[in-house]
Amino acid sequence: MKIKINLGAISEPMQSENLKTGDWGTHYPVVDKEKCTACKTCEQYCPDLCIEVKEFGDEKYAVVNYNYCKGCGICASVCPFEAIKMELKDIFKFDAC
Amino acid sequence: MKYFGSGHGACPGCGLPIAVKTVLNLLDGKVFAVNSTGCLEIISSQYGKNAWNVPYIHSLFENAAAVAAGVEAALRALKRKDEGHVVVFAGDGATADIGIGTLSGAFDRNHDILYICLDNEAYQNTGHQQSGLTPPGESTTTTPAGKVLPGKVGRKKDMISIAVAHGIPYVASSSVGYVSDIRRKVKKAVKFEGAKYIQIHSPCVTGWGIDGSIAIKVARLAVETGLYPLVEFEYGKLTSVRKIKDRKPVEEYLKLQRRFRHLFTHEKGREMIETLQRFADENAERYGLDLKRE
Amino acid sequence: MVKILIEVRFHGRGGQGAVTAADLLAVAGFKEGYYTLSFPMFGAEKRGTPVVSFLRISDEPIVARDEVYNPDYVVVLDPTVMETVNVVAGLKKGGMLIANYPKSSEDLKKEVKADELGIKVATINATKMAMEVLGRPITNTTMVGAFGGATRLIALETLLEVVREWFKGELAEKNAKLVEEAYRYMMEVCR
Amino acid sequence: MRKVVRGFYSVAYSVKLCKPNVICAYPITPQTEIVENLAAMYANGELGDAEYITAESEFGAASMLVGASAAGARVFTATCSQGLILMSEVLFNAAGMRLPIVLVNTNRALSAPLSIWNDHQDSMAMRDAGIMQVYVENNQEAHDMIPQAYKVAENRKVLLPFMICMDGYKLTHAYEPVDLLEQETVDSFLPPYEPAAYMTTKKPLAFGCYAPPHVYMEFRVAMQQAMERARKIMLDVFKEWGELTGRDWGGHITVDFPDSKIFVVAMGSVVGLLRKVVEELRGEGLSVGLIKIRTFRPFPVEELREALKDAEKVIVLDRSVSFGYEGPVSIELKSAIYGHSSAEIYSFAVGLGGRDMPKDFLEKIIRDVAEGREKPGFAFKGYQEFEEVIP
Repeated sequence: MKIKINLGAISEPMQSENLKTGDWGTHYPVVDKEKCTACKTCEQYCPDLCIEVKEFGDEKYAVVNYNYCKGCGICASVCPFEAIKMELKDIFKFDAC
Repeated sequence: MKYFGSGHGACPGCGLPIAVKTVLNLLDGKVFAVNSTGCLEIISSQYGKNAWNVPYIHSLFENAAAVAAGVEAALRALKRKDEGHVVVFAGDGATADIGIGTLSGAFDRNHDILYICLDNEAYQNTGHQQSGLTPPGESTTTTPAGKVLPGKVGRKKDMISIAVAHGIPYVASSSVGYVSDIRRKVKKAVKFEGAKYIQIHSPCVTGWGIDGSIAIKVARLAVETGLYPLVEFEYGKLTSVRKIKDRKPVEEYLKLQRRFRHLFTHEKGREMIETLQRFADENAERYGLDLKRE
Repeated sequence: MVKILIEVRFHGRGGQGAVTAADLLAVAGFKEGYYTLSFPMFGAEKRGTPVVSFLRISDEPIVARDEVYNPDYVVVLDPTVMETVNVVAGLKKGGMLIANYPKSSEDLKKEVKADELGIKVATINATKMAMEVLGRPITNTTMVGAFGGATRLIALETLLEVVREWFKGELAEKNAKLVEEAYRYMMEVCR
Repeated sequence: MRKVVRGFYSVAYSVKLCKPNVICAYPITPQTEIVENLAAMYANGELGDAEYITAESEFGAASMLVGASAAGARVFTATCSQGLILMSEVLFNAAGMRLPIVLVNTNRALSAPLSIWNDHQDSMAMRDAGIMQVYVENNQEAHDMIPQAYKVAENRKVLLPFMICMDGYKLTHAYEPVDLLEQETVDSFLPPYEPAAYMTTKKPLAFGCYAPPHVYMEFRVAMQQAMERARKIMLDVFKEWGELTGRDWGGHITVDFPDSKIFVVAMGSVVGLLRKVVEELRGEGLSVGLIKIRTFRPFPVEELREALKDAEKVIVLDRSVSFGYEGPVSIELKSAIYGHSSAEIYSFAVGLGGRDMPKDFLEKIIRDVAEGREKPGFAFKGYQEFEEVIP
């Protein structure tokens, strides 16, 4: 079957979003809605553009897109209100023998 | 609107996408991005996996400034200047070493471009080799700490002064540790017609040997110790400095990073730490970094 | 059809206009209906070094771009060049040496052994003329005029037209004066 | 309008008529006056809205053209020798990015020893870059090639850089009559540049992406296919030019006296004199013809096979050497006619670093081959016997 290639390897925009990098890390961030003040600090520092403050009716808090989160922990580290905790993914949990 | 996509290939905790998205967002995507070969290029511009949502070009390692000059000239000739700003994203090696010729040319001709040097202090893309912007005392694969040598000897090239010496309208240093500082400086820079240079300190988790979770902390410590002063020049005149309250000893910054770890055990390590402290002190003196109590 | 191919070699020093002299004649020859080609053989040296340039004039398109080894005419713009360069090398029997030379033709004839070689010699004190008119020892236009007067290949009017196109304002008139004086002088001498 | 002009001007004037948007250049002998002429036109406001940029190096000049071309501009530069070699990294890149950059190379020898004089070593070194190369014989052909180069390079079936090679000094510094084109003629032949894809915020594409092994090769095959398509497109453009201007410079090669037993093969400014020499030798009864290679890339494989199928002896005059083998034109000619001709090949490297090639020198080469005084194979011609000593 023929594949299509673009002239001179020119690429369309935003194709990277087809790549789900959410499975890269060992940890994942969990936002405490109660503590979150929607200050957007995490949003500004996230290197993977995958945490965003969203509105839910009267509520506003940071939401993580786990499709892309690589679990670097920057959001948790910069949160001025300690509203984000990094947790180990279940798959890495095992009972010590 | 997102101008830089998720799913790019940067290491978890990489500083580069933070700087890039901050710049692109601030300029509302009205950007012609010119990128030199390096980490950023590799993580964002694989064929078919492009992370950019602005017109983007990568040509070679050492010619981003010239390519940007060409883009800018074309926009001028074609009366399309209002489409956006020409912004270079180049690494420290591409800027201070191999590409300094084309950089100097573009500054000399004062092309209307914003040149952003993403300074992670070594050739990190190829596995942490020293560049002109690698600080002394850093162990890289081409300046390894050995029985005799304590990592890189010499200095970190003063690109800020080199840029200022070209007489371009705007020169600044900033840091991924302070995205609001990046925003403020980019906003100011693009108001100037002509060449602008912003050097942004950007942590590299693998090269520096740090965990992503402390990347921002480490970046801020570089500023808080005086090793990476955040300054601003307009038409060659120092116009602003980020003051430091209770400047921290450089050891606090160094001890967190694998690249400097040997300094605490090496025979010449102490001497090197003192040298780095002296550089920080000199920076403080030169730019008046210390916030004096009334 | 009579085929004409006239080949000329110019000797001068960098800065005196040996290249321009050949170029002026290429333009003038073209204006008179010939095909022409002029080109220099540069050294990499700067002002003052001996310089050679070439001119071909023909009634058919010129394809030869090699140097001129057997010229019909040799034009010398600077008398001192003759001390180090054998300017008459390869000059055809019956050909002519047209030289900027402060002494008489007879003196130069002896010097270059003109009779042995079977060549003609015509001299003109171009440096003196150029100094008087231009105040500088740039002899190209004087020698262009001298070439025209000595060979009658190109009409004086054509040369004047070319010089007036090439130079501007006062300089054009001064050079035109030199061309005319040299042309008329040579017409007398070479009668 | 026919005028006596210097070679430089014939190029610069033609470039102007093609209305480039961006010109970037760095001066180098013997290219300098081309860009000086363009700079003067720019200073006098004769280049319309075009930008003329003085680069910090040839490397910078070529890099700026990459940026400008990707942003949608028609671009031009000129260089030679060390300058071309300094550009080479960028030019390989530009070809891969499929940017229709047009440049003029005023062929000059390469250092060391330093030489400012003419041979073809510089452009031959760019053989594998993916750049079309045409060698011109005189300044009229150089003048005429500029619009044709743009038309071929910008054809959407091609989109590759185009390099016009003209001999330094021999052509650049020559003052000769050239029929200067009229603006209307060029306008009727060369449409305004409409880039196939270009950098714009309206459609944010990424240029110069890298390709991992699973897809890299396809882009390189595509370049070869573009070169193959260029063969035909060039012939169409050459023909159209001939019909428009009355000056038909031929196809990829030109053949004088196709029924000859012996052929001389050459490129560039020596061709004119060779033609005269061949004509004269034929007058003496020698069965000798002349092949001028115009297009070196894409290489005229089929044309040479056809022209040389019945030839007995072929003399290839190369103006450069692939050290350790022989002249590159000869190497390529041999590979092209392999299995299609049983001719003996006489491969001679001549005229290096501006060594003059007078008429009797060329005559002697042909006579010596015709009369059996030469052996097939490679040799340098026109140098002095020497002994190399260590000082």
